[in-house]
Amino acid sequence: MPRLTIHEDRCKACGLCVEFCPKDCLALSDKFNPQGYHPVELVNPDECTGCAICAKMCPDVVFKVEK
Amino acid sequence: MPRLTIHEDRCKACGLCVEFCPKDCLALSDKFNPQGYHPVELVNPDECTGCAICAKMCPDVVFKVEK
Amino acid sequence: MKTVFERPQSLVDTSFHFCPGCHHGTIHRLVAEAIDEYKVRETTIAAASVGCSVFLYDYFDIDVVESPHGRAPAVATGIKRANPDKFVFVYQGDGDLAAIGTAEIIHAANRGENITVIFVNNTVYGMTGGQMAPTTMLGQRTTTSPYGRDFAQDGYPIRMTEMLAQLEGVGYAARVAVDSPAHLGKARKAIMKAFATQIENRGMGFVEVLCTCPTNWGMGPIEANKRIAAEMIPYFPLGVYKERTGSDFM
Amino acid sequence: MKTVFERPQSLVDTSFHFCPGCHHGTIHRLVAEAIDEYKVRETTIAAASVGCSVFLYDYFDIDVVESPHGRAPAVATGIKRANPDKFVFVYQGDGDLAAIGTAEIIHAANRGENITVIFVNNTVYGMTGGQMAPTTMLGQRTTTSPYGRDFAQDGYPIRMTEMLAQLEGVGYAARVAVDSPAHLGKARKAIMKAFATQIENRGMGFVEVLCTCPTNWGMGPIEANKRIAAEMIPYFPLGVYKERTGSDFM
Amino acid sequence: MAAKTFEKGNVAIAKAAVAAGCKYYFGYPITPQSDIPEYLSGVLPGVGGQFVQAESEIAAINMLLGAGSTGKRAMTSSSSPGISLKQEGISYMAGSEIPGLIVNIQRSGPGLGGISPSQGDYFQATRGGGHGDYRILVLAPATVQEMYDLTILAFELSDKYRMPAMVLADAMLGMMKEPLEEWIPKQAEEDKSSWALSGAKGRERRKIKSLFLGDGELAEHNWKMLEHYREVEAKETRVKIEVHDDCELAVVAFGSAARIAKSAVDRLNDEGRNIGMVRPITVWPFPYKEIRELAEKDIPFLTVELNVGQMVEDVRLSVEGRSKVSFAGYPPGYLPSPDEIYEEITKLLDKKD
Amino acid sequence: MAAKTFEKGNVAIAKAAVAAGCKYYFGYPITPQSDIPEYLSGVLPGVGGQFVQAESEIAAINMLLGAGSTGKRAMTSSSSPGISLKQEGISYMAGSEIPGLIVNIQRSGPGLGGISPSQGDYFQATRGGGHGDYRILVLAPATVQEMYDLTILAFELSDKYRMPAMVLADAMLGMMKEPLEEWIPKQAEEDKSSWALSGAKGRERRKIKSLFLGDGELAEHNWKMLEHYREVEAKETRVKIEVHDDCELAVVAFGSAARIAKSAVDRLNDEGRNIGMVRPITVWPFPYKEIRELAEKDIPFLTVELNVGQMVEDVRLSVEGRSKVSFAGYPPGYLPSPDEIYEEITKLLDKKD
Amino acid sequence: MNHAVIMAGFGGQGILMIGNLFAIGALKQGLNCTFFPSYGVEMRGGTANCTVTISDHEVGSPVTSSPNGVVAMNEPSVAKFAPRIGEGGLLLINTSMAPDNDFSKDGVEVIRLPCNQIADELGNIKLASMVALGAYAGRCGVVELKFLEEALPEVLPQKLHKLIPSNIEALRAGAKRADKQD
Amino acid sequence: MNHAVIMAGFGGQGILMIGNLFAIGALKQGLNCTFFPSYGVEMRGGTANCTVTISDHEVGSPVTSSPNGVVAMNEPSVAKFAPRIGEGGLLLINTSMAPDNDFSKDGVEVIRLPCNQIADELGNIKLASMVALGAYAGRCGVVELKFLEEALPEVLPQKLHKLIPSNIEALRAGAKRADKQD
Ligand SMILES: Cc1ncc(C[n+]2csc(CCOP(=O)(O)OP(=O)(O)O)c2C)c(N)n1
Ligand SMILES: Cc1ncc(C[n+]2csc(CCOP(=O)(O)OP(=O)(O)O)c2C)c(N)n1
Ligand code: SF4
Ligand code: SF4
Ligand code: SF4
Ligand code: SF4
Ligand code: SF4
Ligand code: SF4
Ligand SMILES: [Mg+2]
Ligand SMILES: [Mg+2]
Repeated sequence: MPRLTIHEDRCKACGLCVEFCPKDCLALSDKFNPQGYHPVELVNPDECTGCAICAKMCPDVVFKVEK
Repeated sequence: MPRLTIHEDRCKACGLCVEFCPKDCLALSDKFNPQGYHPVELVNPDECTGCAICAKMCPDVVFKVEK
Repeated sequence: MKTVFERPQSLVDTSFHFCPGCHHGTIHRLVAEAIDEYKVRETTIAAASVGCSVFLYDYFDIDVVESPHGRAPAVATGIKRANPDKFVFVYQGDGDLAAIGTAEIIHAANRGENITVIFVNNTVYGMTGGQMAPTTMLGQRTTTSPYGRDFAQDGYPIRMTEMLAQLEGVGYAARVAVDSPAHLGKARKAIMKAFATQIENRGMGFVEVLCTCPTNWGMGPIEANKRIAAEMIPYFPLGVYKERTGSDFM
Repeated sequence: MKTVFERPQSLVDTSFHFCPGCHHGTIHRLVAEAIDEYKVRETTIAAASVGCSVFLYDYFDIDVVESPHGRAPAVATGIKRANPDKFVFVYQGDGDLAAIGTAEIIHAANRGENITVIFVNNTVYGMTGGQMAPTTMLGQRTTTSPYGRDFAQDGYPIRMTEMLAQLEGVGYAARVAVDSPAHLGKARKAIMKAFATQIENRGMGFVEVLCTCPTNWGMGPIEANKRIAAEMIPYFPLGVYKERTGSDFM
Repeated sequence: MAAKTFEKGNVAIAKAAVAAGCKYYFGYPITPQSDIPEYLSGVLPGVGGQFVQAESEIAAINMLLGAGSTGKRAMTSSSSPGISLKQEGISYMAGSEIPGLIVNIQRSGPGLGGISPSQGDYFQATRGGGHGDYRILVLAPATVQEMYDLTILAFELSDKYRMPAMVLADAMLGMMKEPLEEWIPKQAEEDKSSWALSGAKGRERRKIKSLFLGDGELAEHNWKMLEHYREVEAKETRVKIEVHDDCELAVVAFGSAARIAKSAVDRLNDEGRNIGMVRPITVWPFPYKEIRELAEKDIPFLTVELNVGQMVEDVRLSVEGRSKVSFAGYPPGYLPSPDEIYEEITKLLDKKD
Repeated sequence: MAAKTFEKGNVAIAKAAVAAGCKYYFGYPITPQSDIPEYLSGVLPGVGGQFVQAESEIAAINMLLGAGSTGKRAMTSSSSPGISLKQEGISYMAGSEIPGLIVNIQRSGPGLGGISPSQGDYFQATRGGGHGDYRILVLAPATVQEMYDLTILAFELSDKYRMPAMVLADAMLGMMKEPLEEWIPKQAEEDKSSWALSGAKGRERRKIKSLFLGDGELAEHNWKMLEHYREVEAKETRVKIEVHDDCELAVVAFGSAARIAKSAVDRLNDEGRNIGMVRPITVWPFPYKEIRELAEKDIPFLTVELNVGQMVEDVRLSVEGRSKVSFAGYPPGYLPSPDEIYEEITKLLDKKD
Repeated sequence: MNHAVIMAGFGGQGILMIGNLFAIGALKQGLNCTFFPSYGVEMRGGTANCTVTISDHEVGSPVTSSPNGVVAMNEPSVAKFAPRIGEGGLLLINTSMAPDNDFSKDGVEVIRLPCNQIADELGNIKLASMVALGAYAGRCGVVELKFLEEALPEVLPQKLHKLIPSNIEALRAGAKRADKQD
Repeated sequence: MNHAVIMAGFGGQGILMIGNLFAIGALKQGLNCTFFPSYGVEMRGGTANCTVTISDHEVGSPVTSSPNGVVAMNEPSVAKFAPRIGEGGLLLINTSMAPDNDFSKDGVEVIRLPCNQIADELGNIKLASMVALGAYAGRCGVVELKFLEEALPEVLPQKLHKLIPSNIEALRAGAKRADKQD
């Protein structure tokens, strides 16, 4: 299974990763990060293919993807 | 016969009119004008057709042409 | 396990000051990837410009000098002429490059300065609060075109890549976008080519990247991202406008 | 007896300071003829530039303001925007328009300023003693390109008419020469059209005139005149690059 | 009389321009003055005017030169780095005797500096940052109301003396809001038909220029300008002087520094001291004479500026050794509190006592 | 020691630059300084350097900023209007502490003015025509030999103090020929490896910039620069003083004005008067202290300038009322003869007597 | 009397609006007042702040390095501005956005109020900043609540005028809760 | 001693060359000297002039409004510069190019010499300016002819060095003819 590392503090909740994940694995959480945003979280880890589209679309380099 | 008026004092002896006159009517004179140039003169008045090519080519608006 | 994606090495490990969803971050990352790819981190001197990307020197692990607004291509010319062995790039916004810096980019291009130019077109002056830029779309409302940009008053948005591609001194010119995975791939490739152009001494490598400014467009990040394909690309067509191979140089 | 040719009325009856055989005089005359033809002498405000044509205000019987080097299109913009009923033209050399004034001409064109531009390209900085201009031909020796202009060092000569013709704000763009009776006729026509473009509110009317500078080319007037056809026209092709009819405006 | 509104300083300038009948604006965005073009881009089209966003500050000043040469009231505005770029154009306008308003909402320098308030461009404004011997009118407001009032005055003086005028404010005055009372000037605009370009109809053609190549012609032009400047100095110097008999020390400050200093002075006077305040409203012409007169009464001065020492030279040139001149400077990136200036004054008084 | 050649002042500057190891020139043509780029365009390619004719003076100063940020000796040159255009760039270089040489061969102003000699840019050079609090080194040669010598010194001081340096000459000094003795500086170039950009290899990355947004950061930067300036003032002020005991009057003049004035002073001394001469060689830093010391001896001063009064302010700031300061100004378009200055001095002496 | 307060928080929290309201309220009360917003690069990254300075004399500096009070709508604002508060000052912390903050400083009174939560209870989370302002104003006493209420129509855009009653409610709720704190 | 002379004429008449020669000659004689050419717009329209200032002290101004002498190689140069000559000054008029000129001024000595004609007689009309210089130098006596002759190799471009003898001849012819005038 691919490993997605999410640097939550860096997330600005723009939603681009959520929008572009082909497997709908991501969603914005309810909590706040120190910047005041609701950071993204992996809600569907099993579906994740490690395609790294989320990582590439993220303007804030929040993800690391391994597989 | 066409009438060519040459404002000699304005001539800078560039020779463009001489070069382009289709009838070879013009030449630079030996005398000096107040600017220190040898102004152009009409040496072949009979050949002049009043085509005004000399006047148009002259950068210093030396000629007036009537016919 | 293999790393499929990680932060490029030459990108300092800190957070960007950019607004949520702003493409500047994405473009910074792509440039950092090119620096890593060509292993030029230790020989690079960049000329930062003035715009939302002014803090470039905080984000790249390289030597940087700050340029006055619009003058980065001249600053880069000075660097490169005095240091032909260094890798020199500039990163400029559309106000910076297409307005105040018009003469500098055109003449650096025309002289064939061997530098790489990343041109970030977000159709507004982002940093100063969203005023009209020469690239602002017709009808677009900005803080200084409150009734929408009007041709009769302000002219049409200017297409810099087309203009520069004509100049002999430009070795590579392309317009790309980063609004979709597919466009991103091409953008990455274009930036790599613009790097290679300099490394191979083939004149200016120029890449225009269409970019969002959700804040000053008054849009959410997703909506802004969609505007790129819906409104910008039709007027600013993507593609490689010039790619000179070694032989037709000179 | 009919007058076939005489000094245009709006040309002050005085001698030019230009060097022998310099085309500036010819071009001045053509512009004066257009002023007479369109009867705009009394409504014209010109923005003079800095170059050998700096004394324009001594030669035309019209109101003139002097512009800083390269900035005439901006000065003209200010005049025209505040006085849309006046006829406004600028007359600029190639150093003035294509080097220091690059941004001003491009943006006046891009905004579609309704002004007329006479651009006199003699491939050098005439007034300052013959330094290299952006339009200097490859190989041409000037006081600052003593070994001849070299692409690798200085880039190719820039073609402004082609560049400006692309911009939507330009209603008319042509390149002409005055080195032969035939070319003169076309030049005259082009200048008339550039005047008409403004009068009919169709954006910028732009005419590039290829021009000799016998003094700084180190040539006699006749030889210089021949260089236009022999060297310049092949690189700077004559022709009308753009002519917008009323309907395709906007 | 209109009710007061709560307005930004920048907007006060823009509104004053409209009230003064200025219909043409040429400018390029820069923080912290962008409210001015933003406001005017909305308003000018509606009054038959033109708002042109120039491609650069250089283009903007030259558009102003063009419009001004036709006698139309027009303006540009910018902030420090942008004003540096306008120096060639300002020198041309001065040399060609073309009126026009230039607003400088000063920010921090040198270089890119920052966007916080500063008075670092005093020398540039008053000594001519451009080349050659010339001066421009420089008005230094200290409140949002003065941003309005002095903008109108600047247009009037500029037209009257055919020289460019500058409103020299800063980020503090530009960005802050205060109550503003708007008013419309009653005075008719100066008649410019005797010199402005309008097409050579029924009269000799006109040349507006700064090039003078005839023997001695330029020297004569420069002397003529100097005479003109002497007249302006005599007639148009404006200064607010609050100095009472037996004044222990007078603080000299303009614009935002004057506001901050004033609080300190008030506090000291409340505490029973006798501290005076001198606030130049025109910084060119500078109130040399007025300050010299105070110096002759042996009043010492403390000059307070948001820089490392610029106007203090003018104070010293006024005083010329007649009394003591001290300086307290606060370069940008940091704004002093009235308390700090209070301390500074107290120190000086202690030394004296 | 090389034989003397008969050389133009402009060429002397260009040759000095090459002798100083300057390999990079960036500039835009303008009369009366074009000999400098013309000479260097022929020579630099042969010494492995680069001559770049920029598209404008603005581009040129920014190319200099770029080259200077990498620690390379480089220069630009221009004349008055062109120098006005460089003001933003100069402010950036000063704020970013980037060395580099700027030559101003002054011509007539304001505006397009003319191409005759002038000293109208003194304020611009010494007070900062750009925005913000900064100073640059300004050296004022008075002979063709000094055009050479001071160009080399300017490079050295610029490197040493990491600040831009200007050679402030004029059309007279630039266009005239005089005997010149060329020499090569022995001193090795300053080591710039501790700050110059060269690629972040084996060390932390470097940022050369003037933007400081942290709280108080910019104020600190400005204070640091000021301290630096104080050091330069203490160590690098240069002035030629020829004043003897019981001096009746001292003429203060720099550059070409000093040459003309000197002839008048010599004539008066030949006639048995005791007239002194003070010639600032650095006009920033200005010899305030030296002039003040003379003023303390109650020596009156006559300041002579080719403008309507600029350096005279610095003289008055030096003197601060200690003695009398008079002024004789000759704006451009007209050059005074030594005889006229002779008359001027005589008039003053008569008044005194 | 000279009272300078810094109000700070994330963009979108209505910071500039409550700053303006406080200022115009002060004017209505017959005091002198200046309002100084943050601008330019400071606003990138989604934070906003402003300084309101109120005086019965002419106002001197509209900005300050040692405010009399701070309204901190989130954690970073506490961190940035609270340490600058002078002796005898007042700090309001919106604990909804800075739950674990335990800032304290000698001579500084701290009000901790879960403004978002209170606003939510009032039926509109957007009223959080009004709650905060009400609490701050109520406690420091420089501007009376009634003048703030009077100023609302001038500060709220026309289309929000229908919300004036709920804004008043929020101001009052804040004042009341702050009052109860000690 | 301070001697300032303006030399003026049409472009191509060798004005700057004789100015330079006079200057370097003065240096060879051990005097101080400056040379100041006309430049820029002044040179458009084909005229040229220069000022040579010679002194046994340091030279002050290299330009002057009242020269000690003028070498006028054509009519316009007489008109422009002759009136400026100071008391005791010397004017050389090349009558070949200013045949009808009858300029005179109290205290100014005028030499009228048909330089082109004399040069033509010497076999090279281009030597007219050398004739003029010879005449001027001979008459005013500030620089001895032999130093001018010595300076010729430094002023003439290498390829014209073969013409040094004829240049010397021209200088001498000028000096002789000027001498004979009175
Ligand atoms: C000489 C000068 N003029 C204006 C500015 C103000 N300014 C800073 S950034 C900027 C424009 C930014 O727009 P852009 O280049 O499009 O970059 P973006 O922020 O959109 O990425 C302007 C006008 C300045 N710093 N210097
Ligand atoms: C700001 C500034 N830079 C430079 C100059 C000097 N200058 C005067 S005219 C000119 C160029 C003239 O060349 P061009 O425009 O081609 O006109 P031409 O004389 O060839 O007709 C230059 C560089 C100036 N006057 N102002
Ligand atoms: S790696 Fe691909 S599948 Fe997994 S979360 Fe990211 S975008 Fe979705
Ligand atoms: S794209 Fe990045 S910043 Fe945006 S929501 Fe996803 S992780 Fe957060
Ligand atoms: S009018 Fe024609 S034919 Fe007559 S001289 Fe002129 S060119 Fe020759
Ligand atoms: S073209 Fe004109 S200037 Fe030239 S020779 Fe003929 S008349 Fe004279
Ligand atoms: S203002 Fe626009 S360009 Fe700047 S960071 Fe924000 S979204 Fe990006
Ligand atoms: S220098 Fe050249 S362009 Fe200027 S007048 Fe002479 S020939 Fe014409
Ligand atoms: Mg942008
Ligand atoms: Mg040219």
